[in-house]
Amino acid sequence: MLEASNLECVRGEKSLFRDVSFRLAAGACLMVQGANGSGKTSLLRMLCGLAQPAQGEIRWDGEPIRKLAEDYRGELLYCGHAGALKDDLTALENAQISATLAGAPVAEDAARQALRQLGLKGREDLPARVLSAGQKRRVALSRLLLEKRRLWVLDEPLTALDKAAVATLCGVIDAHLAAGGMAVLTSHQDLPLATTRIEQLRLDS
Amino acid sequence: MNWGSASEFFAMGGHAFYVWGSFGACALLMLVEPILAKKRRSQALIELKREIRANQDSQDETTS
Amino acid sequence: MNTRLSTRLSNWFGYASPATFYPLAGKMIPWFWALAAVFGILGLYISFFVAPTDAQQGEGYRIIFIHVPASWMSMFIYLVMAFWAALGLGFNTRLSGMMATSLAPTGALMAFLSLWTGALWGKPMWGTWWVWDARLTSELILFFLYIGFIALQSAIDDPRRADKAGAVLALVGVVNIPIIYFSVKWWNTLHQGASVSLTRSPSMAQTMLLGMLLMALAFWMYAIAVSLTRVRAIILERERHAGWVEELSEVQS
Amino acid sequence: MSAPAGQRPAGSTLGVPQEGAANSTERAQSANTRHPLPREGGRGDGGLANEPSLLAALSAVIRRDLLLAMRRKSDVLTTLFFFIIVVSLFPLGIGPEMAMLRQIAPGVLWVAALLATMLSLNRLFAADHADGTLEQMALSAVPLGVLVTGKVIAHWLLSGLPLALLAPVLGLQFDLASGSLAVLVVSLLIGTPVLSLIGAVGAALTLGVRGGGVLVSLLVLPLYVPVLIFGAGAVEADLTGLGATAHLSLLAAFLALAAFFGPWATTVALRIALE
Repeated sequence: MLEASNLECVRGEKSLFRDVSFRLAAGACLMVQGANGSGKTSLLRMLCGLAQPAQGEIRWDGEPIRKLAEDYRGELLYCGHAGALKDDLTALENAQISATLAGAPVAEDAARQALRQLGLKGREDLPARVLSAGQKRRVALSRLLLEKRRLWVLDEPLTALDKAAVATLCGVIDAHLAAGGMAVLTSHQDLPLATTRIEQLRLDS
Repeated sequence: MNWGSASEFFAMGGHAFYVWGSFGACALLMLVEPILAKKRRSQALIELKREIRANQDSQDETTS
Repeated sequence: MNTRLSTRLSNWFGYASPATFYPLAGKMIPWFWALAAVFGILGLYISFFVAPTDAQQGEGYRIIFIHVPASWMSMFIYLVMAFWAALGLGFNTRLSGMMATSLAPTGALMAFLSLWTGALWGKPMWGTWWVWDARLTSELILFFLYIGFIALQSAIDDPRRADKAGAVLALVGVVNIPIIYFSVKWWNTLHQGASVSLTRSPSMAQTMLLGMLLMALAFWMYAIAVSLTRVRAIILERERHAGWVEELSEVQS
Repeated sequence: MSAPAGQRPAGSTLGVPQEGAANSTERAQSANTRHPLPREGGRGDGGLANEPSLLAALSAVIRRDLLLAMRRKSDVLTTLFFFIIVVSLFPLGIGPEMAMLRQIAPGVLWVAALLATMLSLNRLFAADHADGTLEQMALSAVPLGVLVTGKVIAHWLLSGLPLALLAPVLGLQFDLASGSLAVLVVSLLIGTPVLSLIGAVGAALTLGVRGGGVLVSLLVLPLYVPVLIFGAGAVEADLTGLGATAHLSLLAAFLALAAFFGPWATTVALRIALE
């Protein structure tokens, strides 16, 4: 279970948000909403432990995430604005290498399977340089299928994706939640999820 | 006492340039540094006041 | 309970401290100036009027009364700076980062003075402005380390990141300074370079030591006074949106 | 659970705190682990932090960086040619007397090696920072220090090692005897990893900072002084017939020290840069 209590985010000298608290249990999904610059990405980076909150605490299964360090990171998958792809590597190499760097190496077959599932059949061995923005995004999202993590933190996962890909992605997220996973998402578009356990968090006020 | 006269003192046995060069540079820098530090503080104060006044002005406009 | 205590402690360090420290520093600064003046006058009196003329070096040796204290202070300030930096990194205290930032220019000044006076001393003694003496060379590298610290901090816009990055650099520097010093010393002995050595009769050495100590105390008090002045400026710059700053009498007037 | 909960999501009422995951029948498929997901993969019973996977991650980083360098060879070659050109310029500036050249050879080769290493330092983390890979590394279940060590080793393999292998050829330009050439290679082999390790700290500190490229040399070059002294000193000691063992063992001591502290400091600096 992911818990956040009284988080405050300070950027420069400005306080972006304060007193943000929530609990996220297994199988539930948190949609973070807010205008540009309201601190959505900052909150997500905080939840990952990349940034420290100015106030408050984030706990995973009751333990502060700072204390858990690698144990927490082993439960976590973060997908940010940058896709962490190397232009000079093929889609397949990118998928395999990022899984290995995350600490969960995958076999080539599994990686090919995941890329195919995301509609990249036939492009597995092309360098990422020649892929379109949407295709790159799909390669980046293949990590969702390859790394077995309980908590997904996805920052604008729908950016550059077409309708079919959005549907696929929603199916993947639904399956994850149904299996007892958790997800924290930001999105400017509507996310047609099947699950009913969606909680909203607004950062504006 | 080492010195017979003031001129002897300033001559430093022929090493005036080196001795006074050292002590002079030291005195000069140790005067300049605190002045710069104080200036930095007064600069910060001026900016602060300006900012506060600007905030007050904009508040007055919204209330009136 | 425990975590609540630690957050309260870090709150105290992190927020209350600059607010309480700012007026406190303001009250302390004149005292340190007074101490610096007293020690300085005493030290200068000894270095010019009590200490006798040197048999070999004539009057030129009097430079030692500022050269040695400046060298001492340049090293000491680096240690103090690294201490504050480490404290800031370890406990996330904001004031200690500001202290480290405000000490760096004074440390660089001391290192520069040490090099300057070293050169002016070297010319009449060895006939050249610069010798690759172990101590002078290490002092030069220490000066570079200060410059690096200041350059790094001024290149980073976010003050908290600047504090932390500076802290890592200062700590790496502190580990390296002894290694650099001994390497340079070894290199110096291998190349039979010149070395500053002073052998004096015990009574002479004692007067000199007293003079250097008094001057070092004066430099020390000066460094405290000037860095406190600077840290007050830094506090105002960084905390300008904190409520307590707007309530200060010097801001109100 | 005394912790204050602000907005309590509707979904969380289903999940019992703490062991909630295991209680749910729906999620009891993998009862042997606390991991509720059916796709059970590389992560076993929480025992990820065992040695084989750390080594696997280390070698994966090294292989990745080497692979990337192979796909873009010009970066590595630029550094090498810089080294060659700088070293070749010295005789032109100083004059062709062999006795003089022999005397300055160790210093020239070592200073050129320092500068060439500096040149490649900027690229060490910049690309990974720009495309988000560094963030993913910081979030990996593998300790960041291990991944950083891998990157530093790869940096050495791509900058220090080629320099060390190229140095004897350049040493011939300076009329060094074969014994001195061997000492030069050994000193570079031991010394250049230290340069990579210290340089990584500087590169991490200046990551994404204004004027980072120039700044990193300002930060790092003073710290290179001991390596320069003992690296060049080793060759010089051999030239004067004193034997280079003492110098080389001190260099090795520096290497041990840098290998111990370097990755740790780099990790701290990287986390600061990412925040």
